Amino acid sequence: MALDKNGIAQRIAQEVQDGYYVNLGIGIPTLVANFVRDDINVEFQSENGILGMGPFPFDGEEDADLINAGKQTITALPGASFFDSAMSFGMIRGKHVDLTILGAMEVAENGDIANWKIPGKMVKGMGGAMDLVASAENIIVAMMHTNRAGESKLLKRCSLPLTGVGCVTKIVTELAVIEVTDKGFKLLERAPGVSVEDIRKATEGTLIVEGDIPEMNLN
Amino acid sequence: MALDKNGIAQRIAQEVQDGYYVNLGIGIPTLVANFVRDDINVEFQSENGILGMGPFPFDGEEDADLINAGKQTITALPGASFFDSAMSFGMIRGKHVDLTILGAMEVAENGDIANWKIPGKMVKGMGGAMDLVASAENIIVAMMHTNRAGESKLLKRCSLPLTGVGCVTKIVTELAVIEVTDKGFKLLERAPGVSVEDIRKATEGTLIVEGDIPEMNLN
Amino acid sequence: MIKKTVKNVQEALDGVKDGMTMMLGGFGLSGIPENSISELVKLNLKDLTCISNNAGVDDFGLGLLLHKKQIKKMISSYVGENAEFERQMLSGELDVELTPQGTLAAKCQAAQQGFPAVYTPAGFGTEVAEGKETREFDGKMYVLEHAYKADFAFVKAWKGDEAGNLIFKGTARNFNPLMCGAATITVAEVEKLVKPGELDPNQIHIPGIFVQRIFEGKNYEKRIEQRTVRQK
Amino acid sequence: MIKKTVKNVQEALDGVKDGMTMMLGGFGLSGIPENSISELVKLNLKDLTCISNNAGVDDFGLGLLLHKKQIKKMISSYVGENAEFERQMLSGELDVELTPQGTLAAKCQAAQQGFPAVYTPAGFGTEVAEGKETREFDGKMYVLEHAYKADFAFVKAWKGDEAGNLIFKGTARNFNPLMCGAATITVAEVEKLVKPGELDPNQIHIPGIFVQRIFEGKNYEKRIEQRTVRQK
Repeated sequence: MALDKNGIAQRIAQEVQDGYYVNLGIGIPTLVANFVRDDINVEFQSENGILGMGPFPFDGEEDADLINAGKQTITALPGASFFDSAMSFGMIRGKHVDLTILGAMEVAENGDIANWKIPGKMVKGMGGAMDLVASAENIIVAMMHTNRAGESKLLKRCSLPLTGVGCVTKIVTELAVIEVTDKGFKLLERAPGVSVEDIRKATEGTLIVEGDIPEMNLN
Repeated sequence: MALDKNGIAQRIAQEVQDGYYVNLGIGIPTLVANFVRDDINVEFQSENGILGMGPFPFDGEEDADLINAGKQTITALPGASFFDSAMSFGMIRGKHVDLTILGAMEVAENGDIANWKIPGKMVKGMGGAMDLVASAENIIVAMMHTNRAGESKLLKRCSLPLTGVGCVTKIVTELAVIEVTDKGFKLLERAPGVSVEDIRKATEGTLIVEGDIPEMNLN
Repeated sequence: MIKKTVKNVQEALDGVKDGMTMMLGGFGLSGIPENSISELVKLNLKDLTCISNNAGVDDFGLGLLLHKKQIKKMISSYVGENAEFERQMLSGELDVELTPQGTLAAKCQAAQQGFPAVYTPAGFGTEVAEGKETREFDGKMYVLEHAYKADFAFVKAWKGDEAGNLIFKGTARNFNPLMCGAATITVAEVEKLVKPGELDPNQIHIPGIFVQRIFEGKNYEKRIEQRTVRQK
Repeated sequence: MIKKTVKNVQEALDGVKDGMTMMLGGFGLSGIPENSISELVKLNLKDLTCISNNAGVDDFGLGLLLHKKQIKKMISSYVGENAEFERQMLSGELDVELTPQGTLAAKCQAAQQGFPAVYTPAGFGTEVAEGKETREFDGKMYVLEHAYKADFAFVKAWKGDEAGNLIFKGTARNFNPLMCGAATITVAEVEKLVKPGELDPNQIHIPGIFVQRIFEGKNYEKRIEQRTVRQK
């Protein structure tokens, strides 16, 4: 059975290791924070200027001066710090952030990613995504395997304007965990009850399947 | 009569205008602060990280964490701020400092300055001087007209390794106030009792004398 | 101490003209110079180029200027919250230059600090790098991005003193400090204006040398864009 | 919260080796990492390259390392307070690279923030620019200066917390914040180490992400180089 958004977030949370500084994008990535093991120490960075981001505030305690990159009201944990946008992207560009998790419209088998523009239709802007993908060395994409029209988002080559080139290291979808390798999309894990064939059908790019592909362990 | 160091500082203080941020170098420039009119508002920047530098502390109130670029203990005035060295040179490079006053070993008639090195003999380093002279648009040199051997320090061309090229705008010595122009050293004022001929003799570079040269007014 | 106080927002905006380039601080609606924006709307300036990370929402922030079609060109990283913006952009009424957020920050700070340009990896291989110089350092590709130039910068701080020193609050800091001194004239509006000496010199985010005019703003709405809470 | 505390200076310096490149904060003797320097002396490391604005005085700060000839190469902007330094340099025992102070700051900060190089006007037309790339922007000439690389950075802060967040004091701040994160391992020694939450997140000069190890230093001498006073 394919995962829901929370399932994708839950699986990605397993990639978060003790001592990691993590930047979470808008959408599914934001949910990852809810599933990180509580026996490890992790700090979340939001590129608008906070390290040590905490959960949403209690009702009535929202502060217009304390938001995340998705413009949501948040809180700061003990040990947090605030800083300006130059310092924030200094952290990112300087490779001090260990893991970046973001959404995508398309990912290509060479690691290219497109997630900011549909020419003539949708132009919201890249925000901090281009900085993140150009600098980070550990980039996980959280997305659905196919778009609303049922077309694969894991492509031989991106059709939309790129956000970054050859940068994605891993993809987690409702169907699979996939590593981006020199030879293409390498299938690492299947969602519970999802077959390799299901994944192959939903993947336009080269899918590398070696040996038995285990099911994700979401416990 | 030629000026002493305090006299040079006193004359330079007349160049300081209301609303100026001023960077003072080590030596005679430091003395300038003592002579600035008290009916104008000026802030002194020291490139090690303070804006709004005040006088030396009272005996017993020295703080090792509060020094100027000459490593002297200082105080901070109300409205002062502390910052790191990148921000400090950001102010300088970004032309936010209105006036830079520094010493020199040699100045050339094209505005070149040398003040950091005597090959094989003395190598203390340039400190912040190269940044200051490369960025500032209003640079006054405070120095003696001749060196200890009696040789002119106002030259056709600098003989020592340069600190900066074509940057000095004005020179105040114990003998004269001189403007650096496209055509050479233009004599603006004489020290009290000093003749144009005295100044000419002490100046190796082209000295431009147009009309009557007034005496400095040090009252 | 060099005094930077002006009486009010009218005096603070003295000299603004049609066709000027303006930098405006803020991320989303957090930390935006509300008073200055209101005055720009009132003055009905036209043909502005605005450098700001976002473009407000339809009825607040820069959205107010967009609504009155005062903006000719917008330089931003993300404009997704503003339907009128999207309409004007897709119809070609509005010229838009989308810039990666970190690049936007770096270009403002470069202007503040006298760096002519910076090399950043952001946007390499994408349409953002088209027509720009690129270069390899240590096996990685970078794009050369030039410092911004602006006539006015409008920033909002939490506290400020008469010397122009600024302290920002929380994530309302964002682009505000980087725009100070990046324009010919920097106008800072603050929630609380205090006397010199009342701010700890060790805690000042932006020294007054980067600010030309400062005033205490009025009637801050500080609108929250996405109110997200949890239950007790 | 990611904990950065180490027990003591010995643990903080774990992994230092002969021949390494070290950044050391401080301006003159103000804000120097006294504990780390003492330990480097004790460990008797050799052939070090040290990046530091100054080289201490004969019997304090980096002068202690120079005295024991532990330094092979020194990268500084001003070394005038140190007679032994001048002797070693003029005799050729010590390799010296003199760098303008603002350039030194920019090269450290570039390393911290992932900029490969910066264009600065400092040193153009002087021997500092010899062999370096120069370039004109808007009619002014600039020198391309590459970011520094270092194995360890040793910095000294006033207060720090277990998350590695740092607050500096007065002009002891200087190069310290810029070196954090500019080396593979950044070691911060602080006068006062506190629990997370005790520092105001709005007043932190350097977020802990730039610091790998932090400890509370001991026996700070905080020597004053030029004691200048006025009488009451």
